[in-house]
Amino acid sequence: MSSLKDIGVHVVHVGGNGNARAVLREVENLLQKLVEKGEESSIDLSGLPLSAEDYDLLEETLGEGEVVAEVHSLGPTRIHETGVPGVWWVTHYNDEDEVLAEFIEVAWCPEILLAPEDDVKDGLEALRARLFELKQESNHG
Amino acid sequence: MNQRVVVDPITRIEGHLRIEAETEGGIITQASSSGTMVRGIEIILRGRDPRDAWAFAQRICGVCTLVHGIASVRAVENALNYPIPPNAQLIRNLMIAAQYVHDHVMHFYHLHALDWVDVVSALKADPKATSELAQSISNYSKSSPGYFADMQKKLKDFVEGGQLGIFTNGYWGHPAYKLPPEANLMAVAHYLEALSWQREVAKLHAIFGGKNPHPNFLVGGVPCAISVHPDHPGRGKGPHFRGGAGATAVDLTGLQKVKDIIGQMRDFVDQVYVPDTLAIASFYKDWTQYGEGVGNFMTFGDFPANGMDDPSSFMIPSGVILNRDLSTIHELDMNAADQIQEYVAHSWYDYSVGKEQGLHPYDGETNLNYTGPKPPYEHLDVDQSYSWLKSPRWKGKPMEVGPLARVLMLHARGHEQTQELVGMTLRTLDIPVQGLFSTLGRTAARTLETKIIVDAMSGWYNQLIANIKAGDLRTFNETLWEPSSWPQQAKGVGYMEAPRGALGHWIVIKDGKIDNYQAVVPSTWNAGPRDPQGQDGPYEAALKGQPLHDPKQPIEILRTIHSFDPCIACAVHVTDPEGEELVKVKVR
Amino acid sequence: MSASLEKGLNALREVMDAPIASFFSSCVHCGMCADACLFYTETGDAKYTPIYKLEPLRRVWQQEYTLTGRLSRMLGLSKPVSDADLRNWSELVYDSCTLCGRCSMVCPVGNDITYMVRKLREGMSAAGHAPEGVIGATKRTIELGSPMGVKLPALQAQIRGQEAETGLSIPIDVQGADYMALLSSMEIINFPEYLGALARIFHQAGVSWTLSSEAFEATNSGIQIGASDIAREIVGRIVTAAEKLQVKHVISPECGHAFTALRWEGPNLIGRPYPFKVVHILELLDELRTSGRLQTVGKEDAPLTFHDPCQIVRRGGVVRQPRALLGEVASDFREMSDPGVWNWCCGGGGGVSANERAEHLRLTAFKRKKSQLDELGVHTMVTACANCRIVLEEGLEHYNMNVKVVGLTELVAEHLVEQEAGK
Amino acid sequence: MADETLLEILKRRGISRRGFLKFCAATTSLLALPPSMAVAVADSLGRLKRPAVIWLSFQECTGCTESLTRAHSPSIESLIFDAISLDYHHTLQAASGHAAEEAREHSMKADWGKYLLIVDGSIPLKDGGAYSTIAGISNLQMLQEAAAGAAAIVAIGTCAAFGGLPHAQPNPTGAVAVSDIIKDKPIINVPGCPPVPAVMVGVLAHYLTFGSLPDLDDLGRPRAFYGESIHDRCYRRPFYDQGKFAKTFDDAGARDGWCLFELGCKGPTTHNACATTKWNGGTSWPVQSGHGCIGCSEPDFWDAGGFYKALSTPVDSVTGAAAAAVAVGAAAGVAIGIANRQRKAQARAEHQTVTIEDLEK
Amino acid sequence: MSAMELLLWARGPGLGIAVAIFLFGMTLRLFEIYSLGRKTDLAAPRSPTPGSGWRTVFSRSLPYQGTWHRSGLTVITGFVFHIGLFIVLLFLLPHIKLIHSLTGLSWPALPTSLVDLVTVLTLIALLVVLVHRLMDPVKRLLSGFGDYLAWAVTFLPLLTGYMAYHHLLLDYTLLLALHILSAELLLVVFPFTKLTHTFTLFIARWYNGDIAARKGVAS
Repeated sequence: MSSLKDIGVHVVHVGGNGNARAVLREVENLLQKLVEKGEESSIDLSGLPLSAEDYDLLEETLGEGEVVAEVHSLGPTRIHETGVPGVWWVTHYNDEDEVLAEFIEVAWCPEILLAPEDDVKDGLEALRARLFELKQESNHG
Repeated sequence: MNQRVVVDPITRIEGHLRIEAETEGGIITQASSSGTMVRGIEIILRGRDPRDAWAFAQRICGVCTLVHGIASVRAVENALNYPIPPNAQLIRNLMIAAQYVHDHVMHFYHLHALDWVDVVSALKADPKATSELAQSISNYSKSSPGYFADMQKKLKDFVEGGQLGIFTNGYWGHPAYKLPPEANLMAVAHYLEALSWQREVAKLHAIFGGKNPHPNFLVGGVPCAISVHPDHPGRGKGPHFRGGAGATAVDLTGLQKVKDIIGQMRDFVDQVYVPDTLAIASFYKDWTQYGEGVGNFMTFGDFPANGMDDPSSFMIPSGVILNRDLSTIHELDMNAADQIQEYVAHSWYDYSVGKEQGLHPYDGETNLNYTGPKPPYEHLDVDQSYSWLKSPRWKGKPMEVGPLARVLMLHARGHEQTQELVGMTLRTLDIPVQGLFSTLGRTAARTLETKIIVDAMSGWYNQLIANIKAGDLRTFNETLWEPSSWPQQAKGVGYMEAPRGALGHWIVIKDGKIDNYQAVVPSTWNAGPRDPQGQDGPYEAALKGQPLHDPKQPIEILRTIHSFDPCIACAVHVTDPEGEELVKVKVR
Repeated sequence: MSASLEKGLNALREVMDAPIASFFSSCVHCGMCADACLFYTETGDAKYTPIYKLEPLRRVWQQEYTLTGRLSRMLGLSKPVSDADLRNWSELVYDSCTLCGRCSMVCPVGNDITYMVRKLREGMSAAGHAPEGVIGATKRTIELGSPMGVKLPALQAQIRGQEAETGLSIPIDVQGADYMALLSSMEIINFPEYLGALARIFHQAGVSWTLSSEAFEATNSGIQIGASDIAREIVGRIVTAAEKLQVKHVISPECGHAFTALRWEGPNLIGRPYPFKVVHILELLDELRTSGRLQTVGKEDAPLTFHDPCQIVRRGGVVRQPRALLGEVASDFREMSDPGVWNWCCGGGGGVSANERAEHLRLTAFKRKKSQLDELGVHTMVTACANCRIVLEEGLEHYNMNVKVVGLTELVAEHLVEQEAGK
Repeated sequence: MADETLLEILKRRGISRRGFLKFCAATTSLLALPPSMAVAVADSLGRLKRPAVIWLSFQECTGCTESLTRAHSPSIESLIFDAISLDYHHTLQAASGHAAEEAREHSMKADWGKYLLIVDGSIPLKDGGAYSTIAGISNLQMLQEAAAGAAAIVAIGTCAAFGGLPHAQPNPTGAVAVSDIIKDKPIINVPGCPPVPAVMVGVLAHYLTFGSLPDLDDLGRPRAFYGESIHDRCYRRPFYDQGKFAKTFDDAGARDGWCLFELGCKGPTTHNACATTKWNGGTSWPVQSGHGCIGCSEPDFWDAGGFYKALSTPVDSVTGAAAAAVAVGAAAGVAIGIANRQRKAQARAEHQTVTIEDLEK
Repeated sequence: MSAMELLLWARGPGLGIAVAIFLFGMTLRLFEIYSLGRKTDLAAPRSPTPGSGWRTVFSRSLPYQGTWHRSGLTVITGFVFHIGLFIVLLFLLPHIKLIHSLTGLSWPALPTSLVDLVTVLTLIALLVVLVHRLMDPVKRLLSGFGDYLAWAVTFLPLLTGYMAYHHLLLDYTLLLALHILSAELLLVVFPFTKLTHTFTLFIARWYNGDIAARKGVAS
């Protein structure tokens, strides 16, 4: 209903509750830890009562970075680097595009982007098998 | 051969119900229905703030989670002459309607369907043929062979897992199951679809009532202030403000979500629920012969367009139909002392005026007096008191309430869409109009009224939006909120059409506190025990004359009982007239 | 219980009233009254805290006039006031309190502590715990007519002296005069020039006045000791004399507590309003000044200051007048710190000056006045109370201070126009 | 197949370890554990077996079951359900009567000592338990039998956890909580009327994930979900701090989302996760929809003095007591006043004129 | 007894008992005071008088300049804790709601964070007051059990209220219950200690002002 947008009723803006600042300070600490000790860490945003204004402030302050990625497994996971390199915004969705969990990850690279070692090993096996098949095919050919 | 059958517990209902039935030659000759759980909520309500009553009453049932809340606030409003703003009425209508749609669909798929659908048989279905079947009855998008193949694989994985969970010990393979494997597979798929669909549509209650089950209500309106903010549309960010960016849940995002949910409801009803009902019913036309009940039907009416004081504005009208006679509608007076009365001749209660006399709910009493056998027990003495339910009667007559009563009333009062839908159904299934007075007719009526109600929702929604656009944000009337503004004594009745039937709450308020509170719920009308005259309640009457193929697998009893959509705790015994127990179905 | 104790306690029961009950109900023990009391500020001894001086009275109130107090006394939880208690409190009630009223001004909850000390003295005196010196003065007043034992012949001698000095006749026992003047013994004995000053001023202003041979003494030791029965007798003498002479006004001399006794307590003591008005001499002088009947010439050039007598200023309401009069006769008037109603007492009011055992304490308390004067650095101090004047002079002498004390009335008289002309 | 672990189930369904990692991250978030616990969760979930679950319904309204079916985060929920075997559940199971009871008994026997027992509803003890029976068996007896073989018990909903509505004054049926009866088994209380679906799922997930009880508060509630009050996590809390309160349910304050304290919100004394997890897939929660918290996860919240009375206001009117007190005080005051006046009058009567002699004692 | 039960008792019977004892006591005290009566003053008042007792009722709220100098600590801490108590008691929303439900009167609340700050200042002031009472010879001489009791029952509601708001040490529900109970203790003790000054000081000031005003002095 496009007419919803035309509703001519004005209601005063609801204020944020200031949790964004606390999160930003925590991000600063974590980033310092990453720089100094190489320790990676993350903040679970769902445990905090963040208002829309808090989200605005978080996003405005952190800004947009250069990297955007999407992982497809059990529903999409969308990742973008914020304007602060090393600070990643990771949102897990389910198949119905509802947010499952949301994290700010402070890391060189978000963990979910790294290929798990076992998967890589499995992949290596699979690739070798494929190459073997190709070789067989070409031998037969 | 006479047999006494005990089925305990009856599952896939709300609560705990017990029925006693006698069979002769595979036919039920007498049945007794017993509620075996009581909490005494009416007793607990005494002396409390009437404004709090809705929350207590609402906990009578968590399935039809809204109805007692609505009936309760209406009772208080009726007693105090407390008008509510138009927006509140529209929001309540939307919430009640959403409850209907949600409840009826869940009842059909999750509580009732397993009486008709053989889950194990679905494993044998051909996904391609299932797809063809599905596409022949509906244009629902999820109908590809691949979709059904996936569903079948899921089911197969589950069964092969060795742990059947909730499907353990089902009556799979019983000859009463008549659907072909493809229809079974389609139904099982829709069983799962409905499970995730209902999650979505329950959100309508969450937006207006804060949560579901047990959304919040308010005497004098609705609690959800409308926070519409044109400059600040919701963005659906983060796990918290997914509902919108407004200050309350009823903001632009929330209202848009309501609209989407109404669409989702309508699509599912039109494309899945109605076609499935007709498709399944076409295999069970023999069930138009059983389960008729008492032949008297009653509605209280609901969905006001003009406030509860103007019954002529109700979408569902009120009235009483006696002996299947649709040509004469008897008017109903909720306040008349001689019309609605509750009897306790066979209930575990005492009346100060003696057990034989009926009491109008205003004068109603709740004095628990258990006289049944000490648990653990094998059976109840059905000649004495045998239930925690009372026996409500209208002018001394038992009444069936619920979807069938409503559809008949709408039909009798000349509601065009109803007449059209009933006609279409009878034609499609090729059954006579008498077929409505049956187990299958009751189940079909439920589907038809869901269609009627879901179609009406957009109207209320549009009106709500129009009001908001016109600047009317009122959702609550403050004038009579403070008990100091109330008369010293007041009484009122709050009634509604719950999905399961006519529901009334009678309240007597004295000095700002509840002096008496009586709820006469649909399942009491339908599942109540015999009255002092020995007249059966609707469940009892409906089971009479019905076949019972195998007393150990009483699927026929479940079909009829489930067609009423019971909302109590129940159990079933079948005894022979001599009281000799021939078959003990429940062995301990 | 001794008869005297019972008499004392009975007197306390008698004086108890709603103000006292409200005062004790309100006290929060904040101790701020201590800082207002020169006996505490100059000694630093906490027992001189004004509200503490009232303990016996408070206990009688609590034990006899409150439900909880009655109960706790019945249950033996509180002990009644004993003779020893009263004896112990005698020093606090008489020696270290001049009834100056300063504590009543600072109490944040508004307790009129002075009012209560005055009431407590009723019981103390009835129980026989008044100090000897004050008892003596009272005795002399009753028996001889004046606390210092001054009799009519002494007054007559002074009248003759002043008549010779001023060349004016001093009327005595003039029936129907407008004003009947009173004197205090101290004025008669130590400052007879006051009488001369009156004669000169009234002569110039044309005031019809007289003295009474039957009641010339204004001081009232009954008030100081706190015995209303005695105070009534003393006041009664003046009232009788004034009524006999049918005067319209009675002039209270500069003496402070005399003014309080006559002006504020008198009618309550005799139980009826007066048929005449009581005015303080300064009030009268100021009235003459404003009506132009008092003409002065020349001003004192030396810097001078004014010591506010408590009973005249803070407890008497004569605040504005002395300053107005000083403005006429002094060119360099300097206010002391805490002037007017906030003044510090000389240390000898309320019978303390007559109380020999309090002499040391009084002189210690005088350090307050000393520091005020040191701070100001003037060598002339005007005042308007004979008792203050004596106490101040003793104090100044004790501390070897070069400050001269002058009576305001005499100072005014010295600058009368007529006198200048006469010379 | 029953011994299959979750990781194996996932792999069989073609889900990568990345997916598993994501699942663990979401689970960690759901369990309200710090993100660093994800590794531990992954480790545990990787070894997870499917335990049997028996769900008993006593004096209840089925709201708890309904709530569970509303559990969102569906991929997690469906996996959890794939990961347990719900062998007995009145409202959902296909079989009735004898067949149903047989399923329960079979499951109990097969998994004796290992199954998880879930209970919703209170248990009436009065009159031999006649106020609620299933198959003629009292709830008490059925609970005791089922509890004997359970590894742990989850009391779902305030009725099972604390007695709930049936327990409310005057408690006509003598209803009690599970923990009032069962003393020798670990019990996790998951109160709420009904509990938040995500909390139910989260508690189950925790138990299934770690095979142990989560950290519980003194009321047996998992701290992860009940550790903080509604008030402390409420998005309207800043308005409380700013002193901005809705005065009625639809004034400007109510529309602006101001604090509902004045309208009786019990958020400050209620411990639950509504404010963070919200309801129905994060759609809303009571306070967001304008109604104050009624405190439904706290013991005896039904008797906590009325849903619309601000927490700081009296439960009962004190007007009567106040008027009586003033009257009695006045009467006592008049009495003591008369006594005082008499004492004073007597003192006056006994007055002996003080003479000079008296002064000298 | 659980914390919630304690809270309910405090909000229910406890409050009723406390309010009843308070009102009984205060009514009694006022009757006790006024029934003692006062003699009519026969001395002609100085005319015009500088105001009446009413003037003093208000003027005594501010100390004379000299008092500032001499009793500065007492004055400042006194002001801080009295104004603080006044603000906390009358301008915290939950308190306003309580007063509203008891009397029907209502007014706007102050921001909770401000009240919180005021509470801290008040607590500090009260602690200073206590230390001063223990150290200062005058106050120590004047102080008895009643003084320390009055201090404690004043301090406790503030402390428990502060702890409840900040969730210190104990569970909020329990703290809230303790807070209400401590306030009820205050009400119970009130009429029988010097706390009565809250009301009687108006009477006392009026009498003081009246006595002085008749003599022409603004006291």
